[in-house]
Amino acid sequence: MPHAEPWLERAPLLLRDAVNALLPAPARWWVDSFLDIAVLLGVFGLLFAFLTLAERKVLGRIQNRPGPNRAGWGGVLQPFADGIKMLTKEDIVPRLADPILHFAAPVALVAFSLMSFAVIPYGRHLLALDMDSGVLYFFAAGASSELAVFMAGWSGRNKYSLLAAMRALAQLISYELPLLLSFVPVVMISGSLSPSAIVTAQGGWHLGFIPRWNVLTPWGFAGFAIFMVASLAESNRSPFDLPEAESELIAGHLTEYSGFKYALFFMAEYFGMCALGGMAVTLFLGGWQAPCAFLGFIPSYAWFGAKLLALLLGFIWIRATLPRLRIDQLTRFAWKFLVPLALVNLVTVGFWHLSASWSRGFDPLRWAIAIALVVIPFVAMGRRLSAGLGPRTYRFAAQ
Amino acid sequence: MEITPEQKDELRRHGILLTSLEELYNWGRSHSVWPLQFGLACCAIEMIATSMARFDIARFGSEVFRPSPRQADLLIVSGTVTKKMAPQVVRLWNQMPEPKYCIAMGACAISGGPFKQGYNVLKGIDRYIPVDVYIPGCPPRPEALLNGLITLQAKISGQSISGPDAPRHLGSADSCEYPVPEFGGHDLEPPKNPDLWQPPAPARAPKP
Amino acid sequence: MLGTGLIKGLMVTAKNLAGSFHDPERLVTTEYPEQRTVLPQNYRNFPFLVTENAEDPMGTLRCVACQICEKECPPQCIYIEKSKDKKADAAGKMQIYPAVFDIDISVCMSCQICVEVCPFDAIKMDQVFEIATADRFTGLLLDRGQLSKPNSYFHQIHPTDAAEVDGRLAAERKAAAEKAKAAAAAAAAKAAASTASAPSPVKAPPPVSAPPPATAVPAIPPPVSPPPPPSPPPQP
Amino acid sequence: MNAVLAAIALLILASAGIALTLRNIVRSVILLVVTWFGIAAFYLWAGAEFVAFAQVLVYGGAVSMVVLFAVLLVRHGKAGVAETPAPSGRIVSALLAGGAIAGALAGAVALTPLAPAAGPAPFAPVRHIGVLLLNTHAASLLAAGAILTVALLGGVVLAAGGGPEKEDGP
Amino acid sequence: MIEASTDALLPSPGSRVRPVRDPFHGDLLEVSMGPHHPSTHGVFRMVATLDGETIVRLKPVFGYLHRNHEKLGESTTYLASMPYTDRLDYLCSMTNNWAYALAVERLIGQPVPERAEYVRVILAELTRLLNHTCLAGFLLQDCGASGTPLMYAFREREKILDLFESLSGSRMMCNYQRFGGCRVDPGAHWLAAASRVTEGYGRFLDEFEALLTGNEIMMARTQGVGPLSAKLAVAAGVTGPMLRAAGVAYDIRKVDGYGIYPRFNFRVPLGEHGDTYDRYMLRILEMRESIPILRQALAEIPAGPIMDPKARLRGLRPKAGESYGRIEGPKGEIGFYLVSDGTPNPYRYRVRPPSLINLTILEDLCLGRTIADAVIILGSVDIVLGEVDR
Amino acid sequence: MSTLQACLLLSSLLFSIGLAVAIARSSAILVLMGIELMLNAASMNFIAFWRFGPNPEAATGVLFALFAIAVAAAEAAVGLALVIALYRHQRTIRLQEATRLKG
Amino acid sequence: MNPAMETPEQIRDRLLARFPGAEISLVPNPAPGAQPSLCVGAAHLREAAVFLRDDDALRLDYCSNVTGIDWPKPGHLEVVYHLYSMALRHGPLVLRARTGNRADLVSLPSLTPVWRSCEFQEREVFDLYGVVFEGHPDLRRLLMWDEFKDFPMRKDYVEPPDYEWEPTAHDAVAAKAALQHPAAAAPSPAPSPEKT
Repeated sequence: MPHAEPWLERAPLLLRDAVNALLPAPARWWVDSFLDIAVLLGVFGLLFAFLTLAERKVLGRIQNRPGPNRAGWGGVLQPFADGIKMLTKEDIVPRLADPILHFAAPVALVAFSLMSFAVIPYGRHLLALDMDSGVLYFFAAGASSELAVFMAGWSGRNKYSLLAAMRALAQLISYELPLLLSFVPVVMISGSLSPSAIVTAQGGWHLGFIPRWNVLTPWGFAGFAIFMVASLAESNRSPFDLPEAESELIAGHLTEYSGFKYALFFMAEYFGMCALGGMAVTLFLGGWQAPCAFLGFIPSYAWFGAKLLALLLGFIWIRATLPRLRIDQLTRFAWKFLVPLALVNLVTVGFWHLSASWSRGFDPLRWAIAIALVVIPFVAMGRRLSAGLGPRTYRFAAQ
Repeated sequence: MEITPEQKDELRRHGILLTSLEELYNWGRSHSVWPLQFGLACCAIEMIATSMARFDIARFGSEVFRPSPRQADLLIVSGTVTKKMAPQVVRLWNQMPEPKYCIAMGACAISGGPFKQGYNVLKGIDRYIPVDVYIPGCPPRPEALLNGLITLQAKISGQSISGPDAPRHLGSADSCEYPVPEFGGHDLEPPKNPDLWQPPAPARAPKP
Repeated sequence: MLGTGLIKGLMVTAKNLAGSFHDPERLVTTEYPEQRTVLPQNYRNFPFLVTENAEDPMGTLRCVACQICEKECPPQCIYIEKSKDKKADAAGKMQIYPAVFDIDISVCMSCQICVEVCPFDAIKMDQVFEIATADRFTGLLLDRGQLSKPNSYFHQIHPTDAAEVDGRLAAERKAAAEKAKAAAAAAAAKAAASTASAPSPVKAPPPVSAPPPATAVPAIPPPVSPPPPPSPPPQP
Repeated sequence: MNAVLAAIALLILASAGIALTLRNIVRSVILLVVTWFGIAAFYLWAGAEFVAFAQVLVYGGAVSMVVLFAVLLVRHGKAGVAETPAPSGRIVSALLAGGAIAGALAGAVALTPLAPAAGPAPFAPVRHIGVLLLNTHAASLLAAGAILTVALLGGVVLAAGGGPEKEDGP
Repeated sequence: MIEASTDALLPSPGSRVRPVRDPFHGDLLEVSMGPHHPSTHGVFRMVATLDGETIVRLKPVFGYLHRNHEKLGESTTYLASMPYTDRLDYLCSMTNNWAYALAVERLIGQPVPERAEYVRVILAELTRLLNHTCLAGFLLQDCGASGTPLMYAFREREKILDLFESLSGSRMMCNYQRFGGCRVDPGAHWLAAASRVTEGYGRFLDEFEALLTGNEIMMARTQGVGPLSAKLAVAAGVTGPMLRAAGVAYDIRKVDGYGIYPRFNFRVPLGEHGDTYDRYMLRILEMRESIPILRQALAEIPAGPIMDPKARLRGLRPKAGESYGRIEGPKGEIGFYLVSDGTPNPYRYRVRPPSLINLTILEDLCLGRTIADAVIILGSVDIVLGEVDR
Repeated sequence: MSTLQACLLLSSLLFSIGLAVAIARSSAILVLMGIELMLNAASMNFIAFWRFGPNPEAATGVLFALFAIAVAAAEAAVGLALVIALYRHQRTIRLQEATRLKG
Repeated sequence: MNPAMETPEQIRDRLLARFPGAEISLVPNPAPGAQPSLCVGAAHLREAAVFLRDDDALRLDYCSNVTGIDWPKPGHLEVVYHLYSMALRHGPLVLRARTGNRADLVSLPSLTPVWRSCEFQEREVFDLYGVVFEGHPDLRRLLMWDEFKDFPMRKDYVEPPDYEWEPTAHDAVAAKAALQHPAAAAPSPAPSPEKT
């Protein structure tokens, strides 16, 4: 199994160490951490900038138009134009608003969403913080972000914002549970809460060519699907963008935000999306592992990046297509569909774990049972969820 | 601190910094004009058409139609402003953060247009808020709106940070809020904002 | 099964995304300032006044200031004042002409009713639309000088209409000329009857496209009519 | 090490103390969330990673949301946002009681001779905790699970049933 | 005194709409949606009283686009009102023109040549396609589908607008029909282009339906939302696709048979539940029915004059009298009521606005639903403010 | 003062603040929050004793803290449900006014 | 095409038979092809409307159009209803009602309880003409703002003077504008040639 050249694999680290070597020893720990943070911020800041552009361009292409193409070469400078404008825009704090919370909300949101970047393994050797319970840390950081959304909605003293705050709370309470339940199978199989261990556990290939990624097992696929749906809801993306539902609540919790604070929210949304995408890659898509053995010469962080970008493209694609749910449908979907499905998935993974010794000769049976355990509840519950809905036939007047 | 144009030329000659800062600022503003998602009448449909695939205002970076005035840069007054609606339009304008621009799109927004004889029609939105670009037509073609946007971009790019041709928002601080007219028994009160709009005298007297 | 509808929809958008790179049906954008939509012949946006002759736009307006369009204009955006004197039109006939002809295009709704009611084919619909301006008071009130455009321009934007109009006008003029000729001939015959030896006094009608002499441009009476403003017409 | 503890202590006590005095309930609750984060920081400082993250998840993610939801649901008149102040007698008695307890506890802590066993951080990886939970303390875990389930069911019954309005979702 | 009027058909007792108070006071939240709101389709305002997100009262407020159309119509000539009718329902200027032309033609007894009747049918059906397409796009936009359906709808709309533009000279404000015919003759080229658009429309509808009609979210959002009973629909004077979605077979093209509609074979689709999904699907089905009408009209259109030679443009002075002309517009019955006193201007010029009257039942449909439902119910009513407020 | 004592001091102060909140505030929600704070102070003690106490290997303190968090969450859920139910029936969340047990 | 509806004369006769003493008259309509309309007195308007709606031969269940007309000459306001039947697919029958005068006797019974579709249209007539509909559940101004005092569709309505600047002012408009600019009212012998 070919590996990328060690120096290529470690290239970012080597660069950091080279910088570090110039400095006196006592400063090194600080500079180390500082550089990690700076690089993360830089990379994801740029990713955010170009992600907004990519979203606008892809959305445009899906809608038969080219999208921004005038600022800079083919539009690449569009995010910077937006940035300059946002930075220089007047910052309005409504007279009735709660000024402290109004200010604290975007700051807290960005801080929380940045915190989650610390524990994602970006490459074989690239991990800012190797934590024993890193996954837990990740979700702890993510859970706090809805608090910021609430603060934003409440502080504006705007009725639409208030409704958005209520929606944000209801949405969070509903989707936190499936999100947490969806990754428990991964923890059960890999026996660790450490992201790097989870990635390592997904190394290798079945039959020499099918990667041992979690998503390629029945329970993993179900878990991945639940995780993606729940993370769409967690990052307030369409079709779960109810807190800022444009056609209903103007701009929801953002209604009273202008200028740079609004840009911070925007940034946090994309950071949250990137973080959840990165965690999905780590938990289900084999992290930085290459999909095929012969492609191993490409450095691991490139694989991570490619998978992340693919997921983000998926987010954009879904946003361009789907309409939005209603708040009661959203909570019902979470409680009556996703949570039971995630619980059933726990049973599936238990079975998978116990039947690990069947692999001699009974492998197809094991797969069949696991698939049935996933598909049958899905179909049954899906039918219950969509009871009474369906295409209709129409009659025509006699004359 | 006031800088005269001569001083500014001097500065320009000496330091590139101010010029390039100014250029950067203007470039950023002019390439990221986000309109308010606000339609009034017929012209609004052409405004929507402008943002659609055929004309694609996104190419100018302006497809981000924000529903909340707090995040918008450009108020496109697209259609007839009735007297019942005028206070809302002024309120929306007041809610937008500086720097902000206003395009009066179509005959009705400029002057009341074909409906100017109506008792409930405001004869031009510039009676209450300052208008940067007027686009005549009823309704203007989507290309005409794009042309108006280009005109606006050119106007922004020509502004300098200081001096007499500085944009409105860098000037006096009190120019941001405009008084909102109130509903009276027969008309809006006041029927115009005299600080903002002083029409020229009528072109000609009635024939005896 | 739950989700099939979603997937079907996602397939449609994916098809459009992929198609936008190779299928012109799926990337329909006209990139406006560089590419332009070909305007159909019938397209109308704001009226203009037809002059017969490009060299002397003011001298050969077809308009005779009959004020029908002013009366019929639904939003009342046309203002005309008749001249006090007469001058020769393109056909050489002495006509009243508009001393003032203003159109407020900040009011005009391009409904084309002025064109339909004009008995002289003097006002036609233009096709300009790039007239965004920052100044309402000076930029959007077009006067006689800004409104008048030569017949060749009319031919350029509405070839079919212009040809028809020219044909009709030529026929009318021919008829008028023949009538005049006949009248002249009758007069001549009468004259000849009285003085048989006199030579034929029939004068040829002035050529259609001949510009009237420069002196024919009347001095505009100062109190009612302003001189053409220095600003150029807002033609792109 | 102790500077960090002091900072954490300051954060916890200050936010809790200010939350005590604010009349605006929403602000109070948000400050209490800050207190909970401070407590999580304390756990982290003490080396109990797992407990710290559990604290953030449960308090920052769930309890605070439920509390704020409740605040918004019951905002009635001024009760929701600005609370009517309690009679001063109660405030005095509350401060007296709090102060007395604080004094008594502090005295007890100060006077009790405690072995200063500040060795290296004890080893408690997640796996270890999991094993303990499922072996030694399996019964307690079950009991806790049962309590949680019953509490949630009870909560749903209490909140959804009997009232004049129906709720969206559970 | 009033017998046989069931209470269900009556409006809820109204009171003055309260001025907006502190939103944090009281149990009920009063939200004023509009006149500037992304999904009120213009400057429409709904004052909704919410309990949580549930609507307990909803009063529409009109007049933000009241541009005195009727007063202007009474102060100008009959001809000069024609371009103003374009601006009534500014998505459907051709049908507005037709309804007005019909009313004036009835007032003066003006015949219309055969070819013009065919052209009118072609244009009316194209307008129906255009309007329903836009409506479907806007409705899905209101459901939260970030722009894509609307973009596709407008992509097709542009094709029809191109037809209108090359025929009448303007994309939206066609001002094309005259009393006694139409203004310009569409040449063979135009008819061929119209055929091409017609033939392509079926494909577009298939794509559009694949995009969202069968979508589970879309169905969950619209099915069972805002059902309208046939009884209430008739009592409230609801017309157009909304009425037929409630199951009442009443299509003025069939009932009045104005123009040359009796010559065409087309079916009138009927809904069963009267809910938002039915209203959406009815429009899709009507578009599918419009295509054969167009095909037939484009194939059968005879040669001949486009204007009645005796028709007058200027100086129309109808004798004293009155007439009411109505047609089946895309939004419902659009009618013009004219009273003449023998002068060049109409004495009374009245537009019967289908959008306004269809809004009568808005509160009934929205009560007890959430604010998100109200948005799509409003979207499915299909209003254009130019015509609601006039 | 040893670290352990400092930690215990901190938790006892927090406990008394929680107590004061529970007594002084009249809003039922804040009273609940005060109780939560007291519970938190207790779990801080568990952690402090586990970390700096004489017998760290057992990790019992950690487990106790975890259980305490779980129980506190349950308590919050039930308590807030009670508050909402109370509000539904009596339109108040002021504990002084909630004097009837029957709705 | 009204396949089987009785003529207005027949309807009038039946109405008179049903409500003896009601003031019901036929208003002729000289326009080609248009039928006369029924003018019903205010006292019996609502009973007549219910009769028209519920009578088995008429079943005029659909009130399409409601509008007002101002007649300063005879001195009354008129409300016109266009009635159709969706059940029997015939119509229209034009129903009119007149107020006593234009100043104080301006009330008529509301037909909203009979046809719900009158709700907004009667509000509009109230707003623009000032006809007060008694029994209307929610009689407020529909199009103008609540503080508005005039009835703008009446023939004698005077518009507020807000023509300050009209570049193509015609005499009527210029006279209005002159009110705003007294300086321009008395034209100087040589007015400024500037148009702007």
